[in-house]
Amino acid sequence: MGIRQVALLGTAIVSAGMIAALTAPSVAQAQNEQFIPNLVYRTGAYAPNGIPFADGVADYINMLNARDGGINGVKIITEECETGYATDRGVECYERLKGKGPTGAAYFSPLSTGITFALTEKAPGDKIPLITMGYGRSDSRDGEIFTWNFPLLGTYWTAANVAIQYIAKEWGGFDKLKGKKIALLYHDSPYGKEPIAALDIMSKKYGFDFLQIPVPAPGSEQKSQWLQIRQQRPDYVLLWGWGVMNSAAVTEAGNVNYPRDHMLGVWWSGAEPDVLPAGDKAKGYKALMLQHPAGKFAVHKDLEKYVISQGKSMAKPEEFGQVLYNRGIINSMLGTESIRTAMAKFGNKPMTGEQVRWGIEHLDLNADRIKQLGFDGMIGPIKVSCLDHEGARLSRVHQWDGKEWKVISDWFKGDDSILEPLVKATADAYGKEKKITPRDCSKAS
Amino acid sequence: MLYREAGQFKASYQADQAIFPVAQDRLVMLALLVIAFLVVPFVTSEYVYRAVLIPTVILSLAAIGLNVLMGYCGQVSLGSGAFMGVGAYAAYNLAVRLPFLNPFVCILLSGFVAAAVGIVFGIPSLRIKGFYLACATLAAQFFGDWAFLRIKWVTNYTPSGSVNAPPLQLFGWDLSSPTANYLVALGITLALALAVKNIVRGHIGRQWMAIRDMDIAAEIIGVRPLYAKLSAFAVSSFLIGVAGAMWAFLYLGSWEPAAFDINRSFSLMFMVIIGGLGSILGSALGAIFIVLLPIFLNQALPPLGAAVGWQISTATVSHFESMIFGALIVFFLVVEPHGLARLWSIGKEKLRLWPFPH
Amino acid sequence: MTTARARSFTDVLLSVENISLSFGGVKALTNISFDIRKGEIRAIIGPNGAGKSSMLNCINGFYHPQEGAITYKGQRRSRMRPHAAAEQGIARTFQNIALFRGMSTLDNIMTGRNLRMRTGLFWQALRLGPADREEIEHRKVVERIIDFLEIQHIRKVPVGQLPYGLQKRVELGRALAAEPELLLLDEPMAGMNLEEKQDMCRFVLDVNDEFGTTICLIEHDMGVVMDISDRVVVLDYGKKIGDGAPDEVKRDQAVIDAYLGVSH
Amino acid sequence: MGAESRLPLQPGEAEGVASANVLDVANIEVIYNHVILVLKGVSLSVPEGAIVALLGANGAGKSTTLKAISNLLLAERGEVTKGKIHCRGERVDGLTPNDLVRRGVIQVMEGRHCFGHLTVEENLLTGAFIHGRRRQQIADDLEKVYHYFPRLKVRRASQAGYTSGGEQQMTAIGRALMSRPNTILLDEPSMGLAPQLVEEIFEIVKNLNEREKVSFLLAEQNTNVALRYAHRGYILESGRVVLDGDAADLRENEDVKEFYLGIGGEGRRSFRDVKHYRRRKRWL
Amino acid sequence: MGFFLEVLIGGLLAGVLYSLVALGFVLIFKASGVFNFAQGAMVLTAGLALVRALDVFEQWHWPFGLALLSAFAFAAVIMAIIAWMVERLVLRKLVNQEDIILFMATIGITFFLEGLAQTLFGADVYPLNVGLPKDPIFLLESLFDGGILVNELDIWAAVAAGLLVAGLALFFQRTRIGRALRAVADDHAAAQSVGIPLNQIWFIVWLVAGLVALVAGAVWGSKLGVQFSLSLLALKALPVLILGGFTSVPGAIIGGLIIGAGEKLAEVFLGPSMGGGIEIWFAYVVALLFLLFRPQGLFGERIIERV
Repeated sequence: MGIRQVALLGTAIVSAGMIAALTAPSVAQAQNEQFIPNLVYRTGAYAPNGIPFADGVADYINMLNARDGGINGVKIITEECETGYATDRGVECYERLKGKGPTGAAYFSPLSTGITFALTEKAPGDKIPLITMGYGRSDSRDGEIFTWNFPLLGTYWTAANVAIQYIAKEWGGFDKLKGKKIALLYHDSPYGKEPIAALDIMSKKYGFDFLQIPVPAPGSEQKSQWLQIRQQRPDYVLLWGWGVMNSAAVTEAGNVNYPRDHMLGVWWSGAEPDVLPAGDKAKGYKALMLQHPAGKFAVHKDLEKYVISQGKSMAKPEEFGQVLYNRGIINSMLGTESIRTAMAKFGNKPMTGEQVRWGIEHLDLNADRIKQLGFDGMIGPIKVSCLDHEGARLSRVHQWDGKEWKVISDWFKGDDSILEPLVKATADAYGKEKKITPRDCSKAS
Repeated sequence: MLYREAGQFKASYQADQAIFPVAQDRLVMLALLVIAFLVVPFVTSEYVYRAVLIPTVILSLAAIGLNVLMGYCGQVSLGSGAFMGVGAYAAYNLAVRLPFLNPFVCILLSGFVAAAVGIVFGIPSLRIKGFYLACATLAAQFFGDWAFLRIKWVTNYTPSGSVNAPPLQLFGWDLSSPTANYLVALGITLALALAVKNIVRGHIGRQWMAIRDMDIAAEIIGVRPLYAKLSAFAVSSFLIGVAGAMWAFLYLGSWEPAAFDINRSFSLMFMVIIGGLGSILGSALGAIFIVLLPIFLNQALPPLGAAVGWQISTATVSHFESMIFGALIVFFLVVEPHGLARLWSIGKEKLRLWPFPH
Repeated sequence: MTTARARSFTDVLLSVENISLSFGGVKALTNISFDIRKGEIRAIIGPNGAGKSSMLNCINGFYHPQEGAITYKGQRRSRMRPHAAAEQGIARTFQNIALFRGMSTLDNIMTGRNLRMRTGLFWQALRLGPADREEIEHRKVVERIIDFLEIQHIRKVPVGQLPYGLQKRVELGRALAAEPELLLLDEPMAGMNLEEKQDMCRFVLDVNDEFGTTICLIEHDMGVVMDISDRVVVLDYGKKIGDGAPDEVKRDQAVIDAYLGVSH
Repeated sequence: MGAESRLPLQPGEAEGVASANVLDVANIEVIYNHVILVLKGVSLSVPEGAIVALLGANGAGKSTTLKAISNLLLAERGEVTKGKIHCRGERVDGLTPNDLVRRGVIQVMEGRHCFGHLTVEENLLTGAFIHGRRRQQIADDLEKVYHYFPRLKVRRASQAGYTSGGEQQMTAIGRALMSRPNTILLDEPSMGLAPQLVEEIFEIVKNLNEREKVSFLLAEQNTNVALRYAHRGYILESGRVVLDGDAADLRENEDVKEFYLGIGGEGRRSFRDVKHYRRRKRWL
Repeated sequence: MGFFLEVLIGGLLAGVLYSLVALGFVLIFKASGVFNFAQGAMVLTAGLALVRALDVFEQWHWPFGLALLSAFAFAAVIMAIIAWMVERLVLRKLVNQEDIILFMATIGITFFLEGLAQTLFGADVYPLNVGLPKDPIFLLESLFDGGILVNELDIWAAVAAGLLVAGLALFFQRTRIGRALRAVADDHAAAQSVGIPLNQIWFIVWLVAGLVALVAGAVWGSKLGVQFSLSLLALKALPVLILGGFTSVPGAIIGGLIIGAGEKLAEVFLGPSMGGGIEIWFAYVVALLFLLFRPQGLFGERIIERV
């Protein structure tokens, strides 16, 4: 009888504990703190990519706290929540964290296209901005419709456009695209499908054949896709993968002897975990950059001094300065600078989500400010506005030389003659479907 | 001593066949209903609604649906995630294509679409049994995953394949608040749960159970396997489909196909088995358990770790969560293979005998 | 003291003509013919592996003989599914009890009424009006059977927990609930002690007398067979070696050699 | 240690001969699923070289007693909660079935339980599992089994699942013999078998007992046959031993005659004539 | 034509790789009637143990051969410990439970192992080099334009799978333990009653399945790097399993070949017209169609049904 009684008792205790955990009043909080949630995925099929990014995000905030005591004297508190890249877990994290801290969550970075889609529906009601740096809905750069979304630094449409610009330049002009065949090997999910709309338009405009090859998640097996590529012989392969799909693609490219330097990954396919498992086969593979390269810059000195050497970082030594780690610190920097911008208007106290939203919308980092922050060489200037929630449409290309990523191109700027009508059309459609009255940006303050 | 049925006599077959023949049970049930409908809305925070109550209630319905198939009819299915997806996308398409329909009508109609699809995928069950069938239902799961992604009509040609639920209204009331979502979900779930309970204690339910317990004997006494199995698939898919539509409309709001992937199928199966095969109450208990456990571990582990001076990262928490989850499943199966529902009834049995040991 | 009553029956309910059945080359039944007359108790005996159960399986459509024909109620039967046989009024019990172990006694017997219950899913879900009335009406019938078989006390007990003898009785109840015209009993008394056998015989005889149900049973206990059956078929290795009244069969040398042995 | 354990209900046995018993079961209680009490204090003993019959109605606890001895109970969520079981003076409750087979005690389960997908010969060979790789010995044993069951030799290559009930019963007993047991616990050997086969099986049991010196504890419904072949008998009712003694005595016992053999005062009565549903008083 | 052949061969070789995972399922199902969903997680665990140990030994500057052998030994020990724990803590407590319960328990084990393996060995991608060549080779270049591409690694994997199958088939049919394993699969209680110690048998069978997982982990790890998604291989192996039959070792291989070839041909030749990405459900549909004609799989044992 024993074990069953123990089980009964255990179940009772656990259920009681669960109920208590859910209803317990939150611990009394200091009033002068700014809460920034950190949605991460350190487990599951995408963990290798999720971990360095999450470490970067956390380290920068720790560094601010250690070096400056937060932002303008307001200490930042943060909490990680594991989403496992799953939408429902992400939503639960969001619900759990959105009310924490004296003013609630400052902003969310969902770090998953799926979670972004889901939160896009919830954020306006909760008045919390979403910073979806380099991912999310491409049309959400339209601030008239998407008041709360900020796809800072670049959207997938920007990426697609820049990729084509780069290929055209390599071949010697847009007219050379005509009759060529460009394949998109993509993660079969909303994330991977995002660029298709933009590529469709460009293929019509420039006259290249556009071949779509989906890879079912998680993408560890790509034999048939690469057999197709071998058969179709596209002149360029754009890779829109995530997690294991990237390294598998690069490996398979090696297996079928597809020239690696005719492959161009999006910025989520251009980090160390994407190429290292492929070993030698990755040599020559190229990827877009979300502006920033791998490597250590001025800000890394402070990170080293205040965080790494203090043993406060979870990052492994080799991670420090890697592509995704750097992206993580940029993500935090943009968020905290937005808060600083907001404080300039609303005072040096914890900001509410609404105030942070204003801050992001008025974020303006010029070259000087970027240098001041220690990000010189990592990103270009960014200026967000009500009309343009992307802030900058810049990208470069880097190439893996077998050991590290080397920047091989100059800056490209997204071509708004292509992008803007597309954004406008889809954003308006969304607005109509959701019965959103567009803000009038000329009147927004 | 409070829980005794002595002195309660039943004078009619109706009374004998009641769902809760014991008066105390009826009282407890009534109290729970009152709490669920009248007390909870006044004391609950939005977080508890969004993270706990709404998913639990909706997934309970899905688990009941799967339980009809697995627990009552004995057909193991690993494709329930896809059927939730069918419900969700059916509701979405109805809402988009027939804009004059109220979203709630769409939710209910989506059940019928799911039922039709369920019947199609149930046809192999006439020949295939056991684990072979379980694997075969994976075909439904993967086909669903693919169809939601690839057949553009399903997502109304949205470029990314991610779709949104329409705003929820009824008679001009805005029902998008968490409280409203919760009450709607609870109402639909309870109504359908009651309907299922009625079916399983009637002759159709007995046919299912006959097929489950011994299909050959069932056929020999005149149960048509075709009708029994397919009706179970239909009812099960109906419930799962409605749950899927609610999951999409009331919980996610916006979703991509990954919301209905194989992990959803697995978690539903956990609910059913941990809760108890062939028990409506068990399905709900299972749903509560599976929804709450990760949340609980997530909140409980870091402080526990801190107490012993160990900084636990979210990764560790989530690995631990995975381990504890796995271990608990095994533990429950070892202690009581028939699930929480059986533990519950043993508890009641004990209470009835108490203070005597036998 | 007495043996079989002299009863005579004339109407043929079911006749089996030249049936042969084989599984993957192994002959289970070879060229067997016999008939079952309306109202009688017909026994099939024979050593293990003689094909007795296969015979019942053919009659109720579970196996399909490769050769020969079965005529039931004057109609020659084509290949049919077991449930179709049930719909025509053939019910049976099984050698190794085939109850629905997860269900209560009551529910098990209620499944026997299954063929007569017609309300659809919709009314079932609401359980109002027709569904409720139907349920009660059939419950009354089932309660009479429960009464008849004296199993009131185990009405709500899951059958998996019942001892063997009671399970056999419940199984009989389930078959009776279908109100069959022809009842096939596969070793209804196997594994019972004397007292239980006596009870079971009583039930069988009463069913036969009171409801006029035709019964075809397989049984090893010669005492039982000789006492209660009107006519006996003897099978051995898939062939028919004897057919007739109990007393004749008992004296048949072929039957004695193949089955009864010297002691009977 | 055996002495005090077998004190109750052993009227016919001399004290102090525990060593002559292969099995001593003392006052065991068995509970299934933590709730259902099936055995309420059963004691019995099997002397060396004897055939002991365990008789009684369905659900009286015969199978449970056997399983309690061979330790197959755990698999069915049953457990021995009280009492002791000794095998040749050694405490054996709590051992695994495997341990018991090594000590020469093996059970042939009710309903045959052959390995349906294995051939008859493979079935037999599994019985020799505990003897490892002693090829010669195993080959000899196989021949011996075929000697006792010539029918199995004919069917040696067919899948056991397709053999008849009688052949399966023989396979099951033969399989047990392959382990070279000194005691076989035989559960319902006659169940579902034709009268002729029942005799055949019991003859083989008798032969094995006489020639191979195997002791048998058999649970049986068929009181008639069982008491003809057994030396001793125990009658179980509702989880208790209600009567025990030498088989010959039991055969003559009026109650046994009346309730188990069907021979009333006036001789055998036809099943057709038992008009009333007789109810004997049952002690629960 | 050349391309068709290339796809066919590529598919067949990919199929063999699935077979490696399916084999582990077959072993455990055949020997204990347990549908072991944890096979994928075991591949992950074995692969992680192997690659992490290899890293460590290489850091100690052991010669490659020694380091590799030791790493395999280490991983084998880990698999043995897992087998022991599974037997001790799960199977032993669930003797004679219904199949579905045991199946669920293995899902529990899956979660546990995934958590444990990642806690112990990390959740990153670890490139694995066990000395298998990975270069593409081109056959019949004279015959077809561009030749037929085959990967050396796949060929080695096929060889490994072939050897494993031959060995296991012999083990099951010819040995005492093999026979006992089959007996246990048929009837736990009866096997126990004749003195087959279930506990030892289960340990052995999980250990063998663990070693098969180790081979699969080494091969797949060399191909993709050792990482979490190895655990998801289980899902690719299931159609192979239903097609080949749960109880047939050769069936796992033949099923793998059919599924591999079928899904690759479908994806390459039908996929583009259907929007692509059809191979995963196509594999299941192929398996399902076969099942409709043979409900026990191509090589599965006949289901013996009696009343």
